[in-house]
Amino acid sequence: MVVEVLKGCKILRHDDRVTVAEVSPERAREIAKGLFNAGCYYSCGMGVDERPVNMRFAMYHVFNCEAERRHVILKLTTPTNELTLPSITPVIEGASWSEREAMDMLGIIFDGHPEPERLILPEDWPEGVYPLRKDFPYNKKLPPAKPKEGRKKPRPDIIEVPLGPYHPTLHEPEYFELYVKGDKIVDAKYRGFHIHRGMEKLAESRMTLNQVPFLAERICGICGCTHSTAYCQAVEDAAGIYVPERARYIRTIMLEIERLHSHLLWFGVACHLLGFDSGFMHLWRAREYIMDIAELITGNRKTYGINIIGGVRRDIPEKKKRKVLELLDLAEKDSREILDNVVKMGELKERMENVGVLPKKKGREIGVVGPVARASGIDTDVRRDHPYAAYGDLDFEVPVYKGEDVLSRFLVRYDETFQSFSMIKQALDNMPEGELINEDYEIPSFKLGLGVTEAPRGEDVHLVITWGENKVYRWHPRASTYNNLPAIPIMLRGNDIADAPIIIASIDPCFSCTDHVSIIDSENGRVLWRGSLEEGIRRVGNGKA
Amino acid sequence: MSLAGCIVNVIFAVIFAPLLDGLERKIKAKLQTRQGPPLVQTWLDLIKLFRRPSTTPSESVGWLFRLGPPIALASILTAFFFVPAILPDSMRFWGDIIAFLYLMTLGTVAVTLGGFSSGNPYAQIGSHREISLFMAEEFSLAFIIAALAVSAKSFTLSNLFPLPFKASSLIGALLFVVLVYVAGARVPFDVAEAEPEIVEGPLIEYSGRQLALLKLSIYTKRLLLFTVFLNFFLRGTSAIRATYYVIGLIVLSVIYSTIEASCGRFRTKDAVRFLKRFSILGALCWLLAVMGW
Amino acid sequence: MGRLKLISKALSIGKVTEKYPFAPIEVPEDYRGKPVIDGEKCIGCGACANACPPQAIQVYDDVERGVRVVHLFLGRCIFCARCQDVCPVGAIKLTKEFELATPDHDDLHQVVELKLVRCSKCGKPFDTYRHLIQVAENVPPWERELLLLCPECRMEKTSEWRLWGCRK
Amino acid sequence: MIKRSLWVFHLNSGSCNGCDIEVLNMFAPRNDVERLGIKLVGSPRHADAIAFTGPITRECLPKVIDALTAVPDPKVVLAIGACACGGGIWYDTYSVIGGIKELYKILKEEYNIEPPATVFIPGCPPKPEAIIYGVALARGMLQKKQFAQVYVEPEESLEAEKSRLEALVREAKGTRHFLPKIAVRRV
Repeated sequence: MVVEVLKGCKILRHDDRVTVAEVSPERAREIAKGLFNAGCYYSCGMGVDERPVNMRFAMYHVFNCEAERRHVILKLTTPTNELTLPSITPVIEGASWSEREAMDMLGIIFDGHPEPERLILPEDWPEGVYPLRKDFPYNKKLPPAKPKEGRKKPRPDIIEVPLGPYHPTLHEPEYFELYVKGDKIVDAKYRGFHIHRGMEKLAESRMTLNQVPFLAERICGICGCTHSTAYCQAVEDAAGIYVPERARYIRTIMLEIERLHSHLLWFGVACHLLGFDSGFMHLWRAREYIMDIAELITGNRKTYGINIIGGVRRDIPEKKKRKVLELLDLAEKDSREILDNVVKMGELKERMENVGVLPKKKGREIGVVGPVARASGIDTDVRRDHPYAAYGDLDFEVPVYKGEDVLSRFLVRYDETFQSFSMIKQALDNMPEGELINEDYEIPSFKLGLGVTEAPRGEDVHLVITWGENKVYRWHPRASTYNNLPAIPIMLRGNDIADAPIIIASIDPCFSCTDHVSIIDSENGRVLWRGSLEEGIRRVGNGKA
Repeated sequence: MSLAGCIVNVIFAVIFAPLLDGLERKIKAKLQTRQGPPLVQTWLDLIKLFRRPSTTPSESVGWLFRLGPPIALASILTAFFFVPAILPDSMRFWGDIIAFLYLMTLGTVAVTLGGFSSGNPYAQIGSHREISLFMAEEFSLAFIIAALAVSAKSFTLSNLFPLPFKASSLIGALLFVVLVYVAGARVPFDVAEAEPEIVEGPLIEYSGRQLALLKLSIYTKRLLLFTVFLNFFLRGTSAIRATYYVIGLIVLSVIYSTIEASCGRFRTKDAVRFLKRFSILGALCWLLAVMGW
Repeated sequence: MGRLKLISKALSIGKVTEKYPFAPIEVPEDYRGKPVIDGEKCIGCGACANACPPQAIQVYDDVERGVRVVHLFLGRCIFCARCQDVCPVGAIKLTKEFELATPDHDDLHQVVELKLVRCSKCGKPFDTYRHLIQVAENVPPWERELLLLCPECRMEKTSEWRLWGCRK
Repeated sequence: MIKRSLWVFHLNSGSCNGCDIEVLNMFAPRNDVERLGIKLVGSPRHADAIAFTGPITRECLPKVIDALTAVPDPKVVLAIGACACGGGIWYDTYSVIGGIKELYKILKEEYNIEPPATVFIPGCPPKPEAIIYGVALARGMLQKKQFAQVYVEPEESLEAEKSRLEALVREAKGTRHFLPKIAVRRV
């Protein structure tokens, strides 16, 4: 199927996991559409400054083809001394952010992009400076420039809320704009990336190959281990490094432990957002066992630091294994009891049912991943479709619900939690003896590698281009929230705005609180509210503003 | 009726209300398998707040903003002059239940005015929620008070206490329990101060001493509502009455905080809808009272 | 009724709160706590600085004073234990200590200063005594001759040898 | 003043969430810092202390300064984690200003604000207990255990090393010599 679509393109690599094809810009849209129709969804895109190698910029589009259990990477290169590439966003909605990111960071111009606005860089970043180009030093601190005019015109009838993007629950700074009509949401827009820390640049300049796993781990404090695994897998893929069996089992165990801690955390936060604080406390008590396991195995409660290229750094000896199993049983019993009881509480269930609906077809177009996709009836799971680590040897089920609403997302996570418990037990029981790490490898120069993992929030994709001298040339991590966030406007549309917080939380965004929005009347474009979501809801909902 | 007794009541309220809050925090902690703060923690918080500087935000209407907290606390404390608390003394006059209702309203209005004048949108939203909730709640309160007044044939609180054993007055008292819960801004109904949503609403811009006064007014308001309810049933000599009173307060706060710890928060819409339905019950109760049952 | 079961569950569990600041807590065997450089053992090779992802350990030469400074800034340390992995002499260890808080920023620094050997040819300080001893002990005796030369002089010397194909 | 009651405002200036979760974890049943009179408040006006997590990113800087100045003086800043203490793993990238020291420098130079009392709590992320220890330190409940360590190589060991090195080199004299083998050794 895929090969037929790619007919006439230069195939750079074709094995049982990945197909890389160089596509001429004119055929880009046609082939992208073809791939989508063949059942592949858009996974991520990476812009690369390849001028030191061939005087061009390149854009890599990654498609996930579950039916054939492979990833297809389309490579588009700009003509020499030009910056223009055709945008594939008009045919594939999911590519929008990736292309905007490449515009921001590299200055590639995408022809025909419907929304060519700044996505990542701060407002006061000067125009025409592109941090990911190779001639930009990673530690250059630029003086603030005047924000571009015309983005936000202050008007006397606009209510501005001067409070910063901070909020008492779990908080990461972020910003939403909701367009409402009455108290129904018509559209929403996201402006985030407040915590852009420049780590892609950092990885390719200051860091060495084996330091990056620790950087990757700090992309997110909740799902760090899956990022570092994905990075290691990408390098191992590029360099063809064999990873010892035991190391792969230990990676699997850590990934599942991370999923448990993340899901239990999410259940707690969901309870908190629904106003049920006791549920939050109970769930976080159960979660404490998982944190203990992580601390026991890796020496730290979070940021496990267990992955390194070629294997893992710490073993799980028999003594620890027994202790882990003991703690797991306690955690499983405790969390099952709590969650069963929480699900029985009528008012909580009522607030989740038929709320935040994401239709299956739309989800496919955007390329949503993880529990969000599975709650919309999309049967996808990297662990099953593209087995990595030791997942190929384990016996597990992928829960799929057809409710398409917040409750389904809750239930998907509920099922996954208990699948994880069983997977950890299986992995611990079947763990083979042997080496932990393979250090006998050579890193090739300028070779593309792809690492994919299933994070608690969905598929994480890491693309790495290696460079000799113990360096990476380009590293592009794509977190799962990145693919899920564009689905929020669709989930919000047509809903009562009072349900917005739980809808936004339902994708388990890496920022876990759901606040700071602008509510804009769709008819005259007036900003009615800017500030915390809930008040906006009350205010607009009560016809006050 | 002695002024000294009333003053003792007021002092008791000021001292005991934060302790009761401490007890509730402890019980909630118990239900969440935590150790919880010491009983006197609320007092320690208040003392600290009294020592902290108060700031007036630059965009606020200064005098209105500063006036809010003292009025809120003073109005609640004044109400303790009419309502017997630990001692059965009160300044009774004809229609003091009306004065009591006005004082309750005045407290809420002072808080919301302070919130509106602070210039902070969070506070304005909180105040707005508070007002809409208060309106809904006032409606049912009016029915219940009317029912009680009709069944006791008096507007004087001291004639209402203790309640006569009649169907209407008992139902009225039961409905009053629910209202006490709502007016005490407890979890399903704490939309105005919802910490995770709007950062304590009207209180957001207050700091230091002003915040302490507002907090104290909230605690004393809860105590006041408890006191009114308990007075419907308290009988006997001063000593027995005082013992039952304190035990009653503790039992009520244990029950209320248990409910509070096992509920999710309403949306304002839901809360108002609940109160609307509830006021129908109030009206029925009033009809019962009019019919003389 | 889920909520009633939760209440009874909470009551049956009691409290799970630790007494921590008033009673010490147990940390697991392999806990990654405060890294400590053993000045007695450190040879100043700089392997830790090469491996440290956040550059919390930096190794630099103070040529004027003739010392090599191994500088660990705990404030930036991410406790990954890479330094412990790569240290050839086991001078840096992650302890179980986690109570690192301090009101004074200066408390977060650990400094080891090691004297530098001067090049026997040009007189420039270039490596620590300890590192050279470590190298000398681990190579066969006939490779030790150039040890006392700084890298530049060493390069010069080897190229001379190569040119002449012999030692002299 | 903050001995028995401490209200904390949590300020995230670009953290990876690790420290944020550990801050929240302090309030969870295991550590329950409410028993120490610590409470998380949502408004900076109510706070006595700021729990500061994350490096200060370029985009967040003005917002961080707004929130920091909204807390009434005197206040305590708890710099939690490697990022807040020293800028963390990304301390020198183009979009990160640095840790809290750099923030104080900007406050001093551009706004003329004296930096508040600060407790540094290193860790990545610090254990909840480590944060509790930091809080206890800020309140003067405990003594600090962390001190700067400086080791300067003593003269006597230097002498010994000198002679040892010379002995080793002397040993080499007169041994058979081959051209040094060229081998790539991986560190």
